[in-house]
Amino acid sequence: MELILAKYNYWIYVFLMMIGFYAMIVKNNLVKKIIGMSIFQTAIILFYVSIGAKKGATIPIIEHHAHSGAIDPAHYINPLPHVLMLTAIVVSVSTLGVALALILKIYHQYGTVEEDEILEQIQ
Amino acid sequence: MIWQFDLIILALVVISAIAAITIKDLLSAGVILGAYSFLMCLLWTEMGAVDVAFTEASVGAGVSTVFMIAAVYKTTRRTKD
Amino acid sequence: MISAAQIPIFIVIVPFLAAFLISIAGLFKEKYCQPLSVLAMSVSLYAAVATLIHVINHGVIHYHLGGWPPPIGIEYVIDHLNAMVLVIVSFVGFIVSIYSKKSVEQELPDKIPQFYTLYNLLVTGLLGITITGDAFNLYVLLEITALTTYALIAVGRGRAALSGFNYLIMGTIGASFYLLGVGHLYIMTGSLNMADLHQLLPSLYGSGAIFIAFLLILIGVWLKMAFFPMHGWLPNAYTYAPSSTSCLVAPLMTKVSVYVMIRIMFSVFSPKFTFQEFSFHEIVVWLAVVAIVGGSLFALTQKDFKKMLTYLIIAEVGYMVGGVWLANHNGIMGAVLHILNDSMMTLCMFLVVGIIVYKTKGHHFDNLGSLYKKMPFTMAAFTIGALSMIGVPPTAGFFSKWYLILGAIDANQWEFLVALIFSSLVNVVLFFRIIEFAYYPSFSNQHGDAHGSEKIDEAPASMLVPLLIVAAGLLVIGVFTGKIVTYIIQYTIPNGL
Amino acid sequence: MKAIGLITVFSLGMALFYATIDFPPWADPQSPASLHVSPHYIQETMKETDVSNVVTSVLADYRGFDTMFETSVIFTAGIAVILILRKYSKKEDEKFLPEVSEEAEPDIIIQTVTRIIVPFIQLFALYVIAHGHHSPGGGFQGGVILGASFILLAISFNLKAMLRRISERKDILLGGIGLLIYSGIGALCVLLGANFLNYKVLHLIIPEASQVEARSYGILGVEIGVAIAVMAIMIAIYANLSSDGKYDKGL
Repeated sequence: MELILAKYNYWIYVFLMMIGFYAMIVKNNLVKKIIGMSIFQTAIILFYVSIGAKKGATIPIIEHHAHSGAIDPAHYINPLPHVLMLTAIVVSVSTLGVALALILKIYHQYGTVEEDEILEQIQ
Repeated sequence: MIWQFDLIILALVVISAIAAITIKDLLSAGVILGAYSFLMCLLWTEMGAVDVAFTEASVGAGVSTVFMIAAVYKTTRRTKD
Repeated sequence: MISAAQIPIFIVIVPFLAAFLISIAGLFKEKYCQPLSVLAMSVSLYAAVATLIHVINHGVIHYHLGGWPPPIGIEYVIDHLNAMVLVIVSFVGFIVSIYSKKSVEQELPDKIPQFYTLYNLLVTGLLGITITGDAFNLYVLLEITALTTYALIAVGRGRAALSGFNYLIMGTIGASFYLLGVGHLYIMTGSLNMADLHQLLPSLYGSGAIFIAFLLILIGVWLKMAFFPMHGWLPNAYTYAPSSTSCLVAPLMTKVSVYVMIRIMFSVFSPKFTFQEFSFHEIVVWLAVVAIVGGSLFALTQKDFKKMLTYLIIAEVGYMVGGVWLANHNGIMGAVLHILNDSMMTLCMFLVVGIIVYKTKGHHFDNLGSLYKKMPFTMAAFTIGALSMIGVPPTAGFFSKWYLILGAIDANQWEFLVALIFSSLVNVVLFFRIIEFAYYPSFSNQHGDAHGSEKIDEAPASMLVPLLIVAAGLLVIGVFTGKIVTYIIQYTIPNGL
Repeated sequence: MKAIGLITVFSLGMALFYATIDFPPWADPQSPASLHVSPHYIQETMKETDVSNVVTSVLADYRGFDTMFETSVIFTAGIAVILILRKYSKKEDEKFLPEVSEEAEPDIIIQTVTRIIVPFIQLFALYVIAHGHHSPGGGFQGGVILGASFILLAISFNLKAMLRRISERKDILLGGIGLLIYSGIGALCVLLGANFLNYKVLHLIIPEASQVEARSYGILGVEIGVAIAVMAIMIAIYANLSSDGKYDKGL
């Protein structure tokens, strides 16, 4: 029980990642692969944000009355994973944009976004 | 942090992820992906990652969904899986 | 005003700034794009060579971005290994930026500014991956190189868009695995700086999470370099890409990934962890053997010159990965030397393909007919490259293969030795077959107007001169291998091996 | 194929699950990640950069180099989409046309509401950019919201209406300028004799600013650069995706 309470957040990320990864490698439709990719990347972001979480702490914005005097790090959530994940979100939207552009190009070339139908046309 | 709230959002996140990859209509899948992103954003706000949540709300739930729908409009909604 | 300590930053920043200037310049005058690109690459090459000389004379350079000391900020760490890779990357970038002018004008006439913008960003990304000392910074740069490569490949002809898409899926999986591995390291140690991780990790060896982290990062990097079970995306992607793209991507992408693998194995983790705690190195060598043999056999079955070369790239990746995982001095020296030699050989080969495509509009074996008569200089360079790929002594390819063979003997991994010799024999068959095709007129126009087409019809100077420089470079590297090993390569062997 | 895929997925899941056993408990204040590097950021941000939002100060200053490349990832994506999709000549027709092509009637309610709401969205975006030092937000979020306001215009009127306000050339120019602002501030620091992106030397050229305030101004400068670039690229990607790179009427 202790273990479940301490770790269930991590397990959810593992499960979401499996869903996304499954869609990326098994699905036949190219748009579905992209959706899987988004889920996969979001799951990784969830993992990082979970690293930063801290019990009994508040959001990482220093309060005004705390300017003078020492600041207790245990009082604020770890900001570093948040910074890293801003980058990851931006990367995921960029990848999504390029992937959709490729899908448009593939559709104009073959008239379908199903991978097996495209491969049939090539042969 | 309220654990009941946490559990409900986690369950909804998993449900919307599964729905997004199983539904047989790409337009709906895109919209559900937007909902998934927005639920994620709630989850992160709840974990105290306000900046990440803000970015996800504007980028993941907003602009990405628009891109996805624009692309589906320009191709096809049909899918076999 | 700018002190010598600032030189390392120019290697990365000059192509980076040039990318935006090119995109703006492209709105007004398209003809400035290519010269700007050449200019940026030459500055970058100059800075890289200056850095290499500094490293040889004075040892490792640390450069703190933003003035913050690590692990708080991001730092650049330049030692012998990455100083050498920096020179290789900027040299290839410089050569291809000159070479690409005619080829881009022919293949992408209305997208020249966009091509050169992405070209500069791609070189920036590769240089940044090489120079950085921060595990997360490496991920961001990995994504820049990945996104530029997808786009540059997908604008090719035929199946290019689909191959680009497959590459996108595989590349994203690879990068995500890398990010996930770094996340595991971060949750266990709290640091992202490579040197800091190297200090913190030994107390955690034996933990399952660290083991999984290592595995995830390795698989991510292997996906990026198309190591054996994960090589499926590479041949089509490189074959259908525009020639200038493949000239830049084929020599660099896999080699930089091999560099990243070496960096992760020895600078983030340690040789002790990699070869004793992990204890999979014999399996990895076997995978490399399969990669070499399989790549060579698939190359034999191809009827397309460019596609044949892409399968040889897979075999060459097997050389380098196998060499590193042999876990002894000669193996690692051979692998590092092969990063240098193979990038030059692959560059030479793809430059030749680019010229053939420019002149004959195709890269099938049928397009090779009587090329020795039509383009004597190109084919002379091709012959040097082919001899080097086979591993004939005065050329560069021989020496790295020699070290790899010594390493295989030291490690008692005879299967790797057999694979190396087998692959050399296959290369002999492959390249002599091509020389034969190129010596005689092709079958299709043997009876027709064969006589009219046998005049000398050489490629333009902007394509030929870079090719001849590279071919000469292969010989020069071969002659000066001893010097390169004493001044650079022997310092790249990790402590504690 | 499906079986291999499932096996891969499950082995990945098992490996990751195995790794979680060694993790510190969720939200543990004593985990290594909370003790090693991050306390420095929390304790020193006010003293060293005068920015109370720690995420902003780490994003734009301590790890500002990451952020510069992150912005260029977006720029790369924008140029990549243009390279892949943009068609400059009218002659190349597609073999396959989109399946949904019926044209919707312009709706007066939507258009009026859009007219009213767009200025407020843009005002809010500017607030998000400028107030990133003290509250959640910053260049990225603000830039995306600015871009979204233009995309809203394009959706509720048509692409032409948006292009009248911000043309293709202007858009690409803005994208380049945004990133040049960022990397230019970094290069300026080198010219003033410090390391790249070390904003504290900017006090030499900003009147009446201490070194700490110079860092704060430097952060504001790069956030503005990021916002301009992100806005321009979001518009460019949308315009290309929604019109197949033809820049005609759009969706």
